[in-house]
Amino acid sequence: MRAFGALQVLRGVDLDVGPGELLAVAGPNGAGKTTLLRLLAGLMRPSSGEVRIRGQRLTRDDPAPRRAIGLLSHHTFLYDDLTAAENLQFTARLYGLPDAAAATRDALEEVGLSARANTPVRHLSRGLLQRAAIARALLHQPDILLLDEPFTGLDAPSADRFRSLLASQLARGRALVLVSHHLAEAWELATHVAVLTGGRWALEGRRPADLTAFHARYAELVHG
Amino acid sequence: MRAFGALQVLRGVDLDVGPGELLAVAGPNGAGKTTLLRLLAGLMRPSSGEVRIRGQRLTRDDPAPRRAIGLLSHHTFLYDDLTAAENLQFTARLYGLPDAAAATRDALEEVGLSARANTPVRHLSRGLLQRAAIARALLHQPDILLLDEPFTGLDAPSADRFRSLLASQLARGRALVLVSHHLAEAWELATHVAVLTGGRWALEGRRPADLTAFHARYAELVHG
Amino acid sequence: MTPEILAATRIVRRGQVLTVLGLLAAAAVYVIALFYTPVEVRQGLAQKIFYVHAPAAWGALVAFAVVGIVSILYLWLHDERLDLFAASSAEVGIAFSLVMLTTGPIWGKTVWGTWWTWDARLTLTLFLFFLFVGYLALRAAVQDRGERARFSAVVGIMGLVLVPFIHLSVYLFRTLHPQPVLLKPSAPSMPPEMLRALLSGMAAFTLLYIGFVVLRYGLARLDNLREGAGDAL
Amino acid sequence: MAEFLRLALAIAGKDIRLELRSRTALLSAIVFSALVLVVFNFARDPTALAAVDLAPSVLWVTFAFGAVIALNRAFYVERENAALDGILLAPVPRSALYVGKLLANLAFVGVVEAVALPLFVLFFNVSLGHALPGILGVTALATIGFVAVGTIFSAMVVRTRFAELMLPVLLLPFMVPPLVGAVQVTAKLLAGRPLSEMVGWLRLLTLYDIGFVTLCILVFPAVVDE
Amino acid sequence: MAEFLRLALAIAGKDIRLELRSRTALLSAIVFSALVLVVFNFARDPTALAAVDLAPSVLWVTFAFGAVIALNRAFYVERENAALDGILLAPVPRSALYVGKLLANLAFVGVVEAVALPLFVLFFNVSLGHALPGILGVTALATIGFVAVGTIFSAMVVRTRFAELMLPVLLLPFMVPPLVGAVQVTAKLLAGRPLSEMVGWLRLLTLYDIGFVTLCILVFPAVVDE
Ligand code: HEM
Ligand SMILES: Nc1ncnc2c1ncn2[C@@H]1O[C@H](COP(=O)(O)OP(=O)(O)OP(=O)(O)O)[C@@H](O)[C@H]1O
Ligand SMILES: Nc1ncnc2c1ncn2[C@@H]1O[C@H](COP(=O)(O)OP(=O)(O)OP(=O)(O)O)[C@@H](O)[C@H]1O
Ligand SMILES: [Mg+2]
Ligand SMILES: [Mg+2]
Repeated sequence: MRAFGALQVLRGVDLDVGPGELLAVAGPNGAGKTTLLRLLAGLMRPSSGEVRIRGQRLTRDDPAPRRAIGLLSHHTFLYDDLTAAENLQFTARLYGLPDAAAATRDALEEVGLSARANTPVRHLSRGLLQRAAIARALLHQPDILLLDEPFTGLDAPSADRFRSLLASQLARGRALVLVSHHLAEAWELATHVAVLTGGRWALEGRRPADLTAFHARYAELVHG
Repeated sequence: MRAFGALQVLRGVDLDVGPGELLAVAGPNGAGKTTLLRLLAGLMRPSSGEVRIRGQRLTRDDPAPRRAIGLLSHHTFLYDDLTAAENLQFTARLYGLPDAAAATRDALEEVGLSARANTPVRHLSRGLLQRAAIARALLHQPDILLLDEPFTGLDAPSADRFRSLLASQLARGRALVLVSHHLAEAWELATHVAVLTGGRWALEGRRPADLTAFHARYAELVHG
Repeated sequence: MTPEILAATRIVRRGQVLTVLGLLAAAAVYVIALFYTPVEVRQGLAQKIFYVHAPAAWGALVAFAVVGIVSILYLWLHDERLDLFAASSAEVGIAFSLVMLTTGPIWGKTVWGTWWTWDARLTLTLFLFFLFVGYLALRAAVQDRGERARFSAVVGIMGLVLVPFIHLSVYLFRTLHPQPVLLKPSAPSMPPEMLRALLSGMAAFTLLYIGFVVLRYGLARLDNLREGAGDAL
Repeated sequence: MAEFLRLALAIAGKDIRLELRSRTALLSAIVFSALVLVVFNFARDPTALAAVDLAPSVLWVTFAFGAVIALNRAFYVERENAALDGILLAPVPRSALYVGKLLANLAFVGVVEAVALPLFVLFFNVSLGHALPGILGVTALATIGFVAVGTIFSAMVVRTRFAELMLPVLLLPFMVPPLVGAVQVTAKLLAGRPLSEMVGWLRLLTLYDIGFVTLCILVFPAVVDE
Repeated sequence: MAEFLRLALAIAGKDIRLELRSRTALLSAIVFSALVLVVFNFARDPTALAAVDLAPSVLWVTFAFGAVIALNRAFYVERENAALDGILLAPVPRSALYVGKLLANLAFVGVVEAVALPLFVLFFNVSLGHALPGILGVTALATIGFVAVGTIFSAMVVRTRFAELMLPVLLLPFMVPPLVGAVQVTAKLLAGRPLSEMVGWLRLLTLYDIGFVTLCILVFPAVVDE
């Protein structure tokens, strides 16, 4: 449960995601999806309830479990005046990666940003910025990936590239939570789907085979 | 034509959009779409070439023609510490609208944000923020609307509401330029389509009937 | 009328009772002070202000100490009520320091012939006063409740640690050069009636302090609950 | 013209709402000035310096401090979410934008000054008496000039491409005259000197204000527009 | 421990690089310090005041206010794109974050002081000579103290409305002990007094540094973490 002052945003939302699973979360604006991800990432403390990673509780005092988490948020977490490469190198240091330079190079390669590695991110276009943000989130190879509308601003080919990236993450047994308004974008990859409305699960379970049927179901759930 | 330092972003891009027309622009990340809109809006001056509104040149010195332009950009242009209503009222004053309060109320109503009118925008969710930005761009009833990925973060129902809003704008003889990576989002409304790659028109003209055929064409043009 | 609101209103009522008692006590003490204590030889009637001044100063110092201690508790327990309590104590402390900072100079003008001297104790209170005005200013400038609580707790604790340093520096600063010829606040042995009056004055102000804080705390609780009701809509 | 003023006021109003809305703005201003003055009082070694000799410079350093702090943030608020683009997009003459910002900064600095002056009298027990009107006058003159330049300065600092050139530093010399003039005049006023001794400075301050406000209005578009 | 230091340095390094890219905070701080010195220089009526008596106070007022301005911006860079969340998300002990910020701020304030000191010598033609090492020493001691406190406050202040006045309001009371100490020691150094007269102050300064750096490290998590 999580409240902002008196405004209760999440109520009795339980979820658990196992290795190799992708939980796709949909829901209307203001439903609490981003808040949920921030809670899972440990950026907020739940007003009540807790978050566990491999049974280990996420607390303020012990930084170790945070290494397992990667968050792609509405914000890029990038410094506008640093280049994409500099931003990633800084992140690599934060996570104490052995070879920052190599990790940076690979990550930029994976999202197809190598050509712009040395542009200050202030001068990157939105889609390129989003790619840099993705690279930052994946840089430390987290076991748990929390993705908040990750396809925002990506053009078709980079969206495809990103999907195959996610597939490889799942293959490697990573646990993914993906928030999106267009479930189609990740439908094939999803193992589970959930719908959040007014801070509650309206629906949660394994992914049904048929997307259009699900859309209909979603519409009636959310818009009555 | 527009260059950033040595980097030429737009080359010989001509377009003109008449009243009641919607030009949908697609193109890969970094193609120059946003730059193009900023040029049209007069936020940047072209390194060479010019922008005319009803034959009147857009210059720094004469503020009048700017009244005709509305821009929905990647940035919201909103002050985080002011509420949605306060932000719109300020905008209304900037455009010298006779009745700021009424204009604000209507605009918030149109995008379905009335309920959150008095929340500081810092506390709005992304989709709600996008709605506020839309309200701001439409507030002064501009004749020319420049929309940069306007559907970003909107949930299905508000996307529909926004589409009907655009339809009514077209009906009122407004000229629209809409940039998007998902042309499907506005295909029905578009009268013209254009594809920008590497700062050049790869394709420009009236909207073909068939979207899927266009997608194929687009793919070969851009990635082919 | 949720149970919380009822509880809060009950607290407010208790606060009101205590405050009234405190005021009565203070008044009584002052009557005694005026009529049943000897007129001080050097200062004449001016010295009577002392029975307000010293207790007020005492109350202020207690209040600020409480803020610091409660702040520590807050960072430990993260209970919003502790935060509200600290805030209430700070406000009352400021009220008392204002009394002290006005009665003090008035007295000073009569006995020292100057409104102000950079004496250690005076300066110390002055800075404490500013510090806690800053504390309240910060509270007003932060919107998010949790954040407000955490920030002001930090300031409260740091203030507690600052006091000895300011005292020490002001002390060192003063001992640089001959003390001002005027005499500084320091209790000369006083006749038993005076002492009794002073002590009962302190007792009265302590009671008053408790009354004020409880009252203010209850009101703060109510505000919070109302504000809450506001957002929820 | 009315239109122009309306726009300037709208922008100033927005800034003031953003900055001064917090209920305790005035309170903070009081504490701020008081503390600055007290710090001076401590910084000075009482054996060596009488308060009065320091008075004018202390007063003006306090004012300047308040001003610089205000200016620091003047254009920063326009940066988040590219709000400045939002204004540039609107049919607002750049000069109106500048004047609006100038007014907001003057309001801010004015509050600090209004608060600092009485406290200054209290702490440094200088008796203004007859000097008061003069001091108010010179304060207004100097503040306008100083803040006018400072407003441009802050705009440049925020537009990073200007910060990259060390242009703002070149502005430094321009900020000196109003301050120095103000200090000189204040000192003479406190010393109860005849007006004749100050006219030179006063004339300078006036010319400076007229000159720089105009100049700033003219160059401002070049600072904010691409 | 090595790990801890590595992280702190990574953060400090990042801040310094950013500041070098767009030197907004530093610039206004330096400009202001220069202004203060100029004002005092012109304001000083040579017949009334010997430069030497004025020198220590002026020097430290300049340092202190320059520092406040530099610190005002310390955490703004972490705000754009929620970069701070990015750091909090990483397995970085909050104390390392604090120390990193502290180091960066010390660097900035150090630069301001490094610029102000020569100007000061120039304007007040005091000959530091043998006093120089001592002055550098006491400067370091005092600066660490108030920058340590200023760092934690600047982290709070970015999250508040009306931030620019809030920092000095909170920070100035905490600046008093180090400031008074520094002024006194500087005065004695310039007067060539024996060390014995300063030990009291030096002890105070050292205690203050140790006390507050420790305390800040302890309470900092409460500032950044929910
Ligand atoms: C920590 C704050 C303060 C405390 C605890 C305090 C306490 C006292 C006490 C106990 C006395 C009585 C001692 C005596 O009879 O001489 C006293 C006297 C006095 N206080 Fe304060 N005081 C404080 C602050 C102030 C302030 C801020 C002023 C303002 C100028 C002030 C002005 C005086 C004066 C003028 C006297 C009379 C001195 C005399 O007896 O000659 N005090 N104070
Ligand atoms: N810091 C905050 N303070 C107060 N309310 C907040 C805060 N952050 C979010 N909210 C509110 O909490 C609710 C949920 O926000 P959240 O961002 O989780 O929605 P969301 O599901 O991500 O919506 P969207 O699809 O638009 O991103 C919204 O009503 C929002 O206004
Ligand atoms: N201020 C700037 N300085 C330098 N280069 C810039 C600047 N703004 C944009 N660019 C570059 O110009 C190119 C076009 O940018 P633009 O934002 O127009 O692309 P876009 O078509 O909008 O891409 P996207 O689909 O990702 O939004 C990009 O390579 C970008 O890096
Ligand atoms: Mg969201
Ligand atoms: Mg774009």
